[in-house]
Amino acid sequence: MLSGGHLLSVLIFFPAVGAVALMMLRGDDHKFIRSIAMLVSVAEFIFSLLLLRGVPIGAAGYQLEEFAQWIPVPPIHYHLGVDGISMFLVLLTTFLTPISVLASWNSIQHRVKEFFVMLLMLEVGVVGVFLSLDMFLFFLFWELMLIPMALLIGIWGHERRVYAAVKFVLYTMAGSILMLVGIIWLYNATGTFDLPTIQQILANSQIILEPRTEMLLFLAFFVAFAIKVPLFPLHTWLPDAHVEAPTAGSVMLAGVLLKLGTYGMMRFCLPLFPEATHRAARWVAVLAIIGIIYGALVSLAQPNLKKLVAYSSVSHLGFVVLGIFAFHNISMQGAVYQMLAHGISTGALFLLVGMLYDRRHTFEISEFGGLSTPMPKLAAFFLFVALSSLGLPMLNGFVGEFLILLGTYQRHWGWSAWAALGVILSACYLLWSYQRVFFGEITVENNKTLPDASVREKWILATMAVVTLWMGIGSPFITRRTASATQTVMDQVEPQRAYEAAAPASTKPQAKIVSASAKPQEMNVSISVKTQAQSPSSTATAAISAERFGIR
Amino acid sequence: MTTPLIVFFALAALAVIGAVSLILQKHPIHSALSLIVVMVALAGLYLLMGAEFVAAVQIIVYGGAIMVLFVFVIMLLNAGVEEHTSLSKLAGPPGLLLVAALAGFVAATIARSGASVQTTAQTGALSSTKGISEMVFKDFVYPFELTSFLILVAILGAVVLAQREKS
Amino acid sequence: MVPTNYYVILSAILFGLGVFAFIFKRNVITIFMSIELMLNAVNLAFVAFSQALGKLDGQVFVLFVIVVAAAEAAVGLGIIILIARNRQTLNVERVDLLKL
Amino acid sequence: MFPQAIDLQRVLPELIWCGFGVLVMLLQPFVRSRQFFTFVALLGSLAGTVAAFTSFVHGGPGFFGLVQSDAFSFFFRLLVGTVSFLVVLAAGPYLDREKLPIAEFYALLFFATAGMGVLASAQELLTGFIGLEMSSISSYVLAGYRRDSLKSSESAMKYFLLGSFATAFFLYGIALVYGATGTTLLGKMAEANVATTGTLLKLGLAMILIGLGFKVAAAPFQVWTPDVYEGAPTPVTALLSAGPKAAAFALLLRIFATVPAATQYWFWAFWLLAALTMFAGNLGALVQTNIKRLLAYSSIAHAGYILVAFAAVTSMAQGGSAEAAPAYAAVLFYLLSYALVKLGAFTIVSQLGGFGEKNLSLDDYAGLSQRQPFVAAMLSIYLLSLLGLPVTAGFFGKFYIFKAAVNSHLISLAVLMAINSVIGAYYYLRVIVVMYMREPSAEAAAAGPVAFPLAVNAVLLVTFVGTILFGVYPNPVINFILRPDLLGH
Amino acid sequence: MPEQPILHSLWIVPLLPLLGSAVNGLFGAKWPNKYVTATAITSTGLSFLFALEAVREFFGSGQALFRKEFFTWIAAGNFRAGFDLQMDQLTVVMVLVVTGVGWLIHIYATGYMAHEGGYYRFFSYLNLFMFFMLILVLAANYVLLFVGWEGVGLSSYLLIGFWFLKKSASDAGKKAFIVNRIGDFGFMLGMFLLFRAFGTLDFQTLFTKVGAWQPDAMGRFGTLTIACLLLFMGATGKSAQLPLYVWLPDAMEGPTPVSALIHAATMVTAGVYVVARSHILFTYSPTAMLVVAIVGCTTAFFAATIGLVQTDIKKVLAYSTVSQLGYMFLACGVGAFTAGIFHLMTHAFFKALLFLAAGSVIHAMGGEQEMPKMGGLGKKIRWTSYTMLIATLAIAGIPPFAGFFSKDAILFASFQSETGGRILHGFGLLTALLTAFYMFRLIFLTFSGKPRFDEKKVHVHESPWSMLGPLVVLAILSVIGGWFALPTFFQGPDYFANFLAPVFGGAHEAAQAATEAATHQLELLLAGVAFGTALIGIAIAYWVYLRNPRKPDDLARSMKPAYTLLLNKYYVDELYAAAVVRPLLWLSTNVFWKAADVAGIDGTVNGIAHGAAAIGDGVRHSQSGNTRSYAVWVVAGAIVVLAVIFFWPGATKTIWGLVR
Repeated sequence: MLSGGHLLSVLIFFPAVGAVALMMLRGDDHKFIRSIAMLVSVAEFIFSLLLLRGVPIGAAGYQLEEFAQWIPVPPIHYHLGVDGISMFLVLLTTFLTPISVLASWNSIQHRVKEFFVMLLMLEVGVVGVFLSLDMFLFFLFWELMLIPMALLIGIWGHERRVYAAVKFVLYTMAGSILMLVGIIWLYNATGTFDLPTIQQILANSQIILEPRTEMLLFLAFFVAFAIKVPLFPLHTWLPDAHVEAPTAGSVMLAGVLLKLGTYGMMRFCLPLFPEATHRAARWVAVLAIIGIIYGALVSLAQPNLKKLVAYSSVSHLGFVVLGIFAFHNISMQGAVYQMLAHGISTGALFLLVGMLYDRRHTFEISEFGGLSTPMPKLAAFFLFVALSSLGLPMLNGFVGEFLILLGTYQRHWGWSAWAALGVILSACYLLWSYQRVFFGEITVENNKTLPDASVREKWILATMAVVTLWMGIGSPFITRRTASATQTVMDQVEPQRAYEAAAPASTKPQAKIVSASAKPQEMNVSISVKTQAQSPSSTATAAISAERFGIR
Repeated sequence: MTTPLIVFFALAALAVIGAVSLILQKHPIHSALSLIVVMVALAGLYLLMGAEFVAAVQIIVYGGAIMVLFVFVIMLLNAGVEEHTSLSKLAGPPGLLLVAALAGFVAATIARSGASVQTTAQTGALSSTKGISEMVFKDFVYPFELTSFLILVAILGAVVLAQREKS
Repeated sequence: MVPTNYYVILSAILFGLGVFAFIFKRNVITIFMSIELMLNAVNLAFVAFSQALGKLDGQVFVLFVIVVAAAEAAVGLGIIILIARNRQTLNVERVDLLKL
Repeated sequence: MFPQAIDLQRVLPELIWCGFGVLVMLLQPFVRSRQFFTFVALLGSLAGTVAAFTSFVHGGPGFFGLVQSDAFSFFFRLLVGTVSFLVVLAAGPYLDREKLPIAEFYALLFFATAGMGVLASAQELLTGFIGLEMSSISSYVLAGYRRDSLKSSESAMKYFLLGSFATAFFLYGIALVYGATGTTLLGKMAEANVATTGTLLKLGLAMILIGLGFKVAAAPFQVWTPDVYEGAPTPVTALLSAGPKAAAFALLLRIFATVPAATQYWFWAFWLLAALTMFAGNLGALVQTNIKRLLAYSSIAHAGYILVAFAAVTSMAQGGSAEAAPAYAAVLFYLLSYALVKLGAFTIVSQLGGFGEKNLSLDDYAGLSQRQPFVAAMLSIYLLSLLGLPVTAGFFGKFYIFKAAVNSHLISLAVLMAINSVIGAYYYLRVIVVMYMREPSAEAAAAGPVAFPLAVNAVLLVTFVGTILFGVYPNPVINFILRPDLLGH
Repeated sequence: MPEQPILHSLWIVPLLPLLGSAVNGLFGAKWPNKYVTATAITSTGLSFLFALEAVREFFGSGQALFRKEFFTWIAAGNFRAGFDLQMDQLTVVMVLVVTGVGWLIHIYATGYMAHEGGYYRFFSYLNLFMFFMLILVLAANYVLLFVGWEGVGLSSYLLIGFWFLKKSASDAGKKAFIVNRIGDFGFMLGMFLLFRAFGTLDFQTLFTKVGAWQPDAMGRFGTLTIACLLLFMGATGKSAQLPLYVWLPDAMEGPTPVSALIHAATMVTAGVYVVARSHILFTYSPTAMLVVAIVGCTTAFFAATIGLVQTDIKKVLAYSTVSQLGYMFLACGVGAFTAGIFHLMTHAFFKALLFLAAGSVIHAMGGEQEMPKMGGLGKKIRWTSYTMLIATLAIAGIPPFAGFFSKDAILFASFQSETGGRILHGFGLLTALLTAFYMFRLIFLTFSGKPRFDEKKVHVHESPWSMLGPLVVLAILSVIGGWFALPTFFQGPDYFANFLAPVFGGAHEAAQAATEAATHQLELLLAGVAFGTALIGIAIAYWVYLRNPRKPDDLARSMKPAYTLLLNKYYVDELYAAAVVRPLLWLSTNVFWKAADVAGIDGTVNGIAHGAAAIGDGVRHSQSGNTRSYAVWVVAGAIVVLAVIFFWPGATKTIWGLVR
């Protein structure tokens, strides 16, 4: 029943092997340790490229599955699999890890060995999360990645690192433990931890969760993910964690860990609890929009460059969540794309901020100013990345945002309109901070003699820039591969258009729009037809949800 | 009011008085003596219930050995009148309240559940020491043997704790 | 004939008094005595029940309890001596090095 | 001829342990070599543990049903046997360092172990009581083993006074139950007619619960735990936190596994005790600065988690013991993982404590990861296991308990437990933070690393391997404790 | 090899400047200026030539619309945005203007920027702008157009802030980008709405689909109206119309060639282009049309008034640009897209010329931009002054200069339009008057009269030929640029209109019909009126600034409030700052960040933590260390257990058992 060797296992455990190897090494030969770490992470990246071949375009369902009995009672399996979405997230991870290794080449000077061990262990955890199809396994990796991250922040971080690290762990645990309860509850309902099986069972309505239970389960999962994302009211761990973390930590945190939340929503919340998701959608969307605008405004106010970037990710991830909960396959695609794009551009931003820190040992914007005179190259890269992050067309940020807003607009023009404000604001805070950091006369004396980007840094930034540009122009390469996966999610969450009934009362002009145009209805029809075709089982659920919405 | 009842009440009163005086006495010795009084009273009650052997053991082991041990220790440490500190806030009125509640509750519950235990007792044949010995050495031989080890532990413990340090 | 209940209630009272004594005496030795008092109450209950049930095992239990009491006494007094030696006091309230 | 060989065989471990206890006592005047005694002690505890197998193979009731040698008792005998074995290993160096007599220690340890064994196998209340007393009295003495240390003696006194106080309750409970049912055999009690003797039985069971609740340090009976754990010699603390607690839980479990009345009456009590205990333990630990005390509080908290599983058992056992099997499994597995971890942690603490157990405050652990990376890593692993993070036994332990709780629809309790594990995370992390994220104090750095003798390392190795192994592959244990004839019927 | 090689690889036209930009950006830093110059000039020049060739081939092919999809750029669900380029008559005009004028300005800049630092940077940016602008005009769908749209915004940001050491410069750049973003916000929503309604954003398919709809009635806000208005919002941002015009005057912080290229000739006309491009949508929504017309008209007048009193030579030109753009929108608004584009083209010529000439003046004055400090330059820098005079005549609408024809076409069309035509026309005329006035004010202040500067300090000198050459070329264009429409005055055809007919088909027909309807006399009359007003304006300027130079100050004094109001540009910037910028900052800092985030949410979280710690301390203090207290605890526990076992719900029976 299973195809394609053990590539996924290799991907998960190869870094672990590397970490163990590192542990064996003597602690004092930093250069050697670094190069080994680099070697391992690059090799990992190359392995992960094999995924591209392993996941054929347009193939629905999970590829390269691995399935093995692990624990008899309760039946827990070692079940791995990859689809379009997770594949690219894995690629993102494996791409950012060597970058972070390179980024911490000189900035990490004490306890080097431990540092890289932690970095690799983090990679293990993250990749594991993306690849595991057994809920228990998923949770295991989910928790596993916590400690390396916490240590990365707590040991190699800045002044208030301990506070930040502990805060990070506690926040995440608070969510994840509840998720554990949810997982077990779901197990009691379905008698298995195997994600695809559970999806089958729920989709075929062999088991029908009554609305209240479903909502509670949904929340159990959602809160955990929302904390990771982080969604608006649950985001306060993020600024601290980011500001205190070392550059590599921030890169991994912003680049990958935040995506775990949105990934989880796509993978669990939507497919497993469609009705609950629908009922929650409008509130989630509101939170997401608040997050977008609020995050942007707060970063507008930040005197601390790194905090600014941190808050900006609150804003950007808000887009992703919105895209997911708009239930439109375009916005869903956009969400996936935005995850990747944000991973790259915000990662790059943190790298640059880190480089500035290496030179001046401060994040205070007021400490900088006029930096493009001493370091034009760095300034150029920074501008480039900032532009990609504020969604300039032909750079990666645009595609995701555009698709999200476009898709969302098709369902809820209001949401989209509000969210689009974030596009303006992102320009405001990024350009303003850029001006304060790089433009004008040099105000602080010891900024005059700062060295421009070193060769190593240039390489890092160049790679990032190339990827940014490529993602901005060649997006179909990715979207073609994620299409079927997102479509599957759509079908699972949206067996029929019951949502129209539950949609928020549309304001006047929208009513007009709908009336004026015959098109959207046609689209809906086509989609729902496709649904019928793809998952015959869905009709049953459709009926159920229909009468459930009738009840509501 | 039958004779046994009178005897019972007398002994019960004695026991309770003894217990109360154990509490009221300031000097440990006096407390010890009042405890002995309680034990003797209880021995009497055992007799009343026709459990001679237990009564005898009660007098010999308890009243004899154990209490002597107590008195001996008191003498050894020549403990004086106990100083009446009350550093514990809890062990003041609240403690009193709680204890009263507990004792009252237990007693009341038992009193209520009186019906459950049948009140008629077959004296005589039952109270044969032989029977007891049979039980001890047959049915309950395992715990009995264990108690021997328990005594060992006690001895060992006493030695370990009380022996004077060489160093 | 005396109802078993009377005995049991008496035992309950004695037990209560024992608890009371445990809490309200300060002298370690006396406190220990109150434990003995409680054990006696238990014994009374055992005997009463055994007599009521017409079974002997209750009385056997009493023997065990007495043995245990003896053992405890030995160890307990040992500990008390230790305390007295280390602290020059028999007042439990003065023995509160370990707290919070 | 009575008792038959089979009876003896079914209590063989206890006999061996007691025998070795006597042996050690007898040899004490003649042999000076401390290593010798350590060797004998190891041999003894090992022998007893091995004997557990034989008595399991020839399982069944013994001594007219006073004892029951079944998978359950086997599991606990194995557990306490291993615990005592490890404690012997850990205590050897400790006793040498503190210049304490060694033979008596081992003898007492043996008797304590035997007592626990009895508890694990007792099928009759009074036998259980005797076992309890054996373990308790020996542990009173062990707690005060550092005679001239004020703390040690004080902890002995408190433990003794309060312990025997609770024992009296337990005993009174037995008496009442006996009065209500006319028997102390758990098996027979099952037949007793609850309807007629309801109140009395209920009172008796309540008293028993109080007595045992004290032994397992369930709030609000937990008050003694921190003081005793802190005062007692650290290896003894390890023993206390691992052994007697497990044994007491064993008796508790057996009682209401076999006595329907208990199952019926105890549920809400367990619910409440669980909640109280979790919070008391975790909140108390939040503010501790003495590592021993911190671990003591944490062990209270873990008792709370286990009680959650008990509540689950009770609410499930309504539907027959088969239903409750997973919950039993949860309790057993948790006790196992917990015992391993606590042993390891306390061993490290005792070793780092230094002569007279001076270095027990968190500050003494500052920057441990740099002075002694491996020790720090070990300790972190144990703490993470207590915290319940993956690839440690603690994770599965917690997972099974959650599962049990959710299975029996105790969602509220599960959520409380979740909250508590987050609180717990805080102070466990605090220790890790201190070890990894703070620089060592000057004198600590000057003092250099503390030597870890072979024996101690052995303990660490065993506990570590156990923790990780059961954290990755708990199957053997789970399969074993999920067997239908766990309680021998 | 297809028969139209260049047309079929149209991408080369935009790509060349991009290459130039990339090359200069990456390697220019180390190169001497002449290499940089070479790259820049050749890349843009070649692209101009290729554009010409492409146009030739396009006409050769004789098809109405050439369209080619090169690669898919974004694809998701049923949405596709491709890198698709198209060419039709409208495109032809734009492409030629952009590349042609752009090229000239490049040449000019080589002289103007010769002594500036960051020479390579400048040309890299300038080429980048060319790239994006060409994308904008060649794009075959809204999304790709949006790429150019945002791209030109970016390059204008870069170029305005070219002298980033000056805070004012970088501020202006930031302002330009952000204000444009506000417009883009609307533009994006417009796209979304169009996609929602039509399921595509390709011009071709979309416009054909629109055909199937019936137009929104006047005053009805249907899909098309809203879509048009949203698109127009984008246009206002990009083309500096009310209320989003504020960035353009500040944009004069940039080097003058930039002002000429971006903020006069090309980028700012993008808005007009978009409206013209989507004219089908607009014609389907009279409401939107009216809005466009009104906004355009108002802006034209409004900006002109401000232009009256500005003293900075470039500021004057800036406001005149805003005003002229207003004309173009007015034209579109009244359905005369042809006229709009016509004016766009002529304006590109003369406004570029004006800026370049102004640049040359500034160059001559050694960086001085304040007109009060100039005067009497006419004799010293003849070429500059004459070319500038031509441009001024053109903008003032003096026949036969280019501006006259285009402006006249607009005024005529507005007069014709049935919705409020008279009013629009009236304002148009008034604006024409003002334009003529302030432009000649500029001329007089700058070139005639006595020098008002220290001749010893400032050595006025004519600019090099690299700068004058473009001036001359543009001057010629500004003269002849409007002659396409010359025949109309002799009942001849309007060549320009006919040329654009394939694009503006419907709209053009309407215009034609109007023309037929209107008597030829009327047209001549209106032309005459326009000419007259222009002359009046010039006359006033002459009278005020040459005859009696005291006059301006007297006027200023006599109507102080109005004067100050105009001088401070109606305080619009201050208004925005007070109403939007500062409140927003204050809100984000004090409310969202400090209050909500730090104090509110984080405070709550930490509060919980502290609460837990406090309780923990309580628990700790229950450990009094006193055995007696412990005993009490045990007793309390006993009572709890008993209570629970006996009195918990479910065990109530026993309570009654007790009390009974």
